Amino acid sequence: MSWLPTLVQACYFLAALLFILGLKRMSSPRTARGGIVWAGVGMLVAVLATFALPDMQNRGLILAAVLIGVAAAWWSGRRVAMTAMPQMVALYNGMGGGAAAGIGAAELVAHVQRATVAVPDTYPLRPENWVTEALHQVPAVAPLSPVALGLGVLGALIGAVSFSGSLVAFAKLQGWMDRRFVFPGQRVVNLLVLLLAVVHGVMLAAGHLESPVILAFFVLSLLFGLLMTLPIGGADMPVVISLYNAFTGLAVAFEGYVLGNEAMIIAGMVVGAAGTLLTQLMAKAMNRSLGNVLFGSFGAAAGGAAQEIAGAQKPIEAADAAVMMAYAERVAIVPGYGMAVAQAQHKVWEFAKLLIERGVKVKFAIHPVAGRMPGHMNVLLAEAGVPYDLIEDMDDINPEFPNTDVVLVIGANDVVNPMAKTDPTSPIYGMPILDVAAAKHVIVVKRGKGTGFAGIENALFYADNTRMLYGDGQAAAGQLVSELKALDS
Amino acid sequence: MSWLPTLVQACYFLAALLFILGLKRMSSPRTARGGIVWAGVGMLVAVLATFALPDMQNRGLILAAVLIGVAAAWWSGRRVAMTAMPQMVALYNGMGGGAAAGIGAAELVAHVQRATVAVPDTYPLRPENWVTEALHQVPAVAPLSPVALGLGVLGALIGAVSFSGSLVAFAKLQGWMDRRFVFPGQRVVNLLVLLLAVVHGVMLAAGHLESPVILAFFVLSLLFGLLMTLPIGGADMPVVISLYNAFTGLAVAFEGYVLGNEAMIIAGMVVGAAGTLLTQLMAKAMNRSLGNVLFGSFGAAAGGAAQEIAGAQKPIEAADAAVMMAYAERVAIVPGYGMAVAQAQHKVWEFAKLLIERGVKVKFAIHPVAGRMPGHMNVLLAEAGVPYDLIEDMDDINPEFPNTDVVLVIGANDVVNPMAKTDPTSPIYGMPILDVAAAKHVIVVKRGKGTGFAGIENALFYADNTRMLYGDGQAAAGQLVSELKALDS
Amino acid sequence: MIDGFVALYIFMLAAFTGHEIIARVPVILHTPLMSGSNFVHGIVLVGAMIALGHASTPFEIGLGFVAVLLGAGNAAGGYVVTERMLEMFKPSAGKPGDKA
Amino acid sequence: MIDGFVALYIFMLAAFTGHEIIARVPVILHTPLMSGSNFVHGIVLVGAMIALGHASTPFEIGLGFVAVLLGAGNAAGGYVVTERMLEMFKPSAGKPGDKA
Ligand SMILES: NC(=O)c1ccc[n+]([C@@H]2O[C@H](COP(=O)([O-])OP(=O)(O)OC[C@H]3O[C@@H](n4cnc5c(N)ncnc54)[C@H](OP(=O)(O)O)[C@@H]3O)[C@@H](O)[C@H]2O)c1
Ligand SMILES: NC(=O)c1ccc[n+]([C@@H]2O[C@H](COP(=O)([O-])OP(=O)(O)OC[C@H]3O[C@@H](n4cnc5c(N)ncnc54)[C@H](OP(=O)(O)O)[C@@H]3O)[C@@H](O)[C@H]2O)c1
Repeated sequence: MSWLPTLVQACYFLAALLFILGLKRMSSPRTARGGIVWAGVGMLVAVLATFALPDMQNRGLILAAVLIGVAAAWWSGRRVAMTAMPQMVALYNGMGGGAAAGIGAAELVAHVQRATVAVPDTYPLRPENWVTEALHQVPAVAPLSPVALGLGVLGALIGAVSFSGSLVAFAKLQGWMDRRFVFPGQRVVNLLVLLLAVVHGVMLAAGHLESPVILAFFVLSLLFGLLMTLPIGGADMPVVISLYNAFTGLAVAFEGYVLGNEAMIIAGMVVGAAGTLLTQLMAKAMNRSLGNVLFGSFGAAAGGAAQEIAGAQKPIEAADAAVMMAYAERVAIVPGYGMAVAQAQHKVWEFAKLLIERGVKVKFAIHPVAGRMPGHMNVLLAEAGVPYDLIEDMDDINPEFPNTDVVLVIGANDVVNPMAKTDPTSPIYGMPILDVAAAKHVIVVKRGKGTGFAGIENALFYADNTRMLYGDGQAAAGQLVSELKALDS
Repeated sequence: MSWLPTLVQACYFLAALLFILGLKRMSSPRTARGGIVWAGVGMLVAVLATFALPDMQNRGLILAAVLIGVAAAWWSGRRVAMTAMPQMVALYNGMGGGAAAGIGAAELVAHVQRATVAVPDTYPLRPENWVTEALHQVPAVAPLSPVALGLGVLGALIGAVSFSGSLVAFAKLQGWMDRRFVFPGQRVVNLLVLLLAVVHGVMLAAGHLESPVILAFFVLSLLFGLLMTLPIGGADMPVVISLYNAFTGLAVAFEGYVLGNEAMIIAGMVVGAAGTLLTQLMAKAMNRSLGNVLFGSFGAAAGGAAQEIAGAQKPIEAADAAVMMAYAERVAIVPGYGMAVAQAQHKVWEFAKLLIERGVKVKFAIHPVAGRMPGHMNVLLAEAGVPYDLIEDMDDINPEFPNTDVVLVIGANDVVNPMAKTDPTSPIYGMPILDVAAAKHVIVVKRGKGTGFAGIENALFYADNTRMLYGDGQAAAGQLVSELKALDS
Repeated sequence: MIDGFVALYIFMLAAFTGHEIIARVPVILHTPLMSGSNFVHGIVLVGAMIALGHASTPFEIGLGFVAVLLGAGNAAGGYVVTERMLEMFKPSAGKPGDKA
Repeated sequence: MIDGFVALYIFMLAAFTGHEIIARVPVILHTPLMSGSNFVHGIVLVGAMIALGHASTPFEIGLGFVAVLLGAGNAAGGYVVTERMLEMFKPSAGKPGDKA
């Protein structure tokens, strides 16, 4: 079966090719959907080829682990709500980082065993050792080159950080954890932990392959991932997840080098580079620098000064709101995270269609970071069937607000907060916002006085031309629909 | 000096990196200029590193050849006119293809020698052979793997085709050769020659390393490049040169594999892929398919039906033309190949500035394939100092022609030929053109009744609203300038 | 095992490829693309399978088993989530003329 | 010498890199870019130098000499021509605000 390794190699090559082509397609809206399928085929080919590798043991265990892992992830990924996508990405990404760290650990442990068992106990023959030897059955492991050892350790470090960091990100987004965790001297402690982890890594790379060092190395690495992520505010999580995504890619590439597997090297490196760039693009879209996201005082400032705003929120009834919009010429609808939570997109689109039938010019205005992930609102509106040409980007619609009669803000908060422009002490100061305050009238749908992701007050809700329509997003949209229908009959 | 090979390797790596970064910069107008410098530094590093390789012989000869080659190319490249750039690119590209073919030939010949000399003549000792042996001094050449041999032969084939093909392209553009060379059954002959070349290549790759086979292989390859290029019309040359550019890239990559030189592999492959795409983009810009360029009947059709056009060309004096434009509200200037030949861009810009001073709204309208290379007109106008905001692309200016009072066509022909839209038998039928006929008046500057690159008549010159201002481009522009100045004084 | 410089070349080229692919991606694709690249590094599953396939002591086997479990989760979960997100783009992409 | 599959990976990645770099280039840069990539494959000079450096018979030396000559011409000529063309882009690029 001398052709078998070549065939497996060819499969890996095909997989790498399909990954790249798949990612290429995913980065263009027209072809995005096919891209994931291409990449999926590549993955299938690579996994099947690996099963066919000639010198594999524990095939039953491998199959079991694969089936369990796939089943669990498939099930959870299928049933999770669209709004929970970011934390699921964090979770799966953490798993990948964990796997990479695990590979690194397995390599290191294998070499410890060889160093302590293999050489001294074979000759002279000592029957009392045969049992342990048979038990250990240590096969001849080729020693790792210094480069491989170094990269393996580095990959393990990065993978472990990505693992624990992603889990924290998951827990935060899932609401399992208080959003911020800050203590004095935090940065110094973090730096120290990282330094210690690196020191242990260097020891390992230098050949000190002893169990306590390995253990300390992994504990420190995991701890650092934890500590690094804890102080970061929830609003920055997508950026952080993207960063850990790039981390995992790098970890996979480095472990791929250790295993001599080019498909892993290439896929990992492509993701590492793509993820790094994507992280920067995301941070830019949220008007933050990466350094600011990781070490900034975003969360801290928000916790401090909770500004009081003069005036009161003025409520409005659904019937009045419906009438206002029914007789308006131009209406803009600004959806936000609340629409996603309430799953109100279908009702909102029903309402918009009724307005359009009445001759009202309706547009949807989408802020790039509305919701909890980039493109969140586009996805939801697309799901509800809103045609593309009614959806406007922030840059396109901002100049139109002064000519707009009514803006219906539904579940959005931070992305329409004028304090991002007026208040330099605000944690979101400098973020570009949808200029809805420039419109003639603003109607805001939300459940109560809850703050948005940044956890701050919003001057818009107290403005003279703003009316609050309290209630759950879906219920309120439903009311608007029925009031509008009542108008016509 | 065990660090030397590593240092050389590092230099090659740096060179590959700089090539990629340089090309990246060259593909964006803002950074283009720096790009060539980056790539140039990479080249310098790679060449210096190669001199330092430990097992090199003939260092003096190498230095001499490098110096002569660089000096000759530098000198010719510096003094050639801007209009002759495309043929210079063809020439230099052909040299690269030739070098790749030469490397392939040297490898093949080295292995022939080893096969015929090394084994039989050493033992038993035959003093009468010592002289020839000492002369030949064949060192132990490691045999090539089948893959390396195959790629080496393929690279040599492609390189040779690129060599002879590029030289034909050069000769054609330089005007040294009748533009077309067609005979019946040409395609069959070409195919036959290619087939024979491939057969000989396969024989070589299969190990038949005999001098006659090698000779036949190279002669056939060169012949094919010649035959393939001869029938292609001059207007298609930039596309063909770009294609040969990609060919040379591939040849270099393959020979790089034979030599185990990754910098060559990467640089060659990057150029191979980039050149292929660029070729397609160029063909698309000229509204042709690549297959049509290579095997199409563009030239043939043009040679055949020389349509007669009813009416006569109506001449105009420079003084009248100057007055017409001086009192116009909007003037568009359409430069073409003739402006490049006449080097009239400075005078044209002087004229345009005078018009602008008088309050005339002047625009330059650039067709993407005006001139003899993409971007030709932009380069010339930029050289003359025309600011960017006066230069309009075809798509932007075409809707504006109906509102334009006078269009000054200077040395352009094919790109303003309305028959591309009206006459399905025309060889340029389907090419998008500048719609100057829609303007109120058209003034055409050319020397006489010469045709453009496609060699066909142009109905525009006979149109009712067209006047011909005969003369060399630079002289005519000069006349316009002095007439305009005379008007004011 | 591939040697140092060749690996360096592969690292470099893969990094360029990844970078260039993402270079001009629109904001609305950021999340699906993050998820998609998350799926792609699920190839770590292959590495984990190799690690478990070469494990001999119980400890190594346990480690390998967990690694395979995690890697499989990364690959399968990444696929499902990405597929679901991109599914949403179908209706709008279906009407190419609609874009304003 | 690098082995078959690794070479294949390098070929593939380099091809992607080259393709992606050119993917969205404006028409006016077509010619300088053609010339620039023409310069880049001037790296063939290095190969020719190695061939001549290892040549031993007069015939091989002659072949190598011609190859180096041609390679040097490719590299130097490609550089000069590209540099001259891109030089032209300086004045307009110098006024970034000018573009309509
Ligand atoms: N897109 C991204 O990539 C991304 C990722 C992470 C974070 N972020 C950040 O998230 C924020 C997004 O802004 P946003 O304006 O979309 O949302 P937001 O600022 O988080 O505000 C959401 C609002 O919706 C209301 N709401 C919640 N559930 C609701 C329901 N069922 N029905 C009706 N209203 C409901 C809440 O008020 P009540 O509680 O009073 O109802 C809340 O004020 C920005 O700060 C952004 O930086 C964005
Ligand atoms: N840009 C590219 O990439 C590229 C490359 C290769 C080919 N092409 C092809 O080249 C053509 C370009 O069209 P074009 O309109 O720019 O040029 P053209 O069709 O070649 O016409 C040039 C005209 O300029 C006149 N002319 C020549 N020397 C002159 C001088 N010294 N003073 C004044 N006039 C002079 C000639 O007429 P007289 O002889 O009567 O003066 C001729 O009719 C297209 O067919 C295109 O497809 C383009």
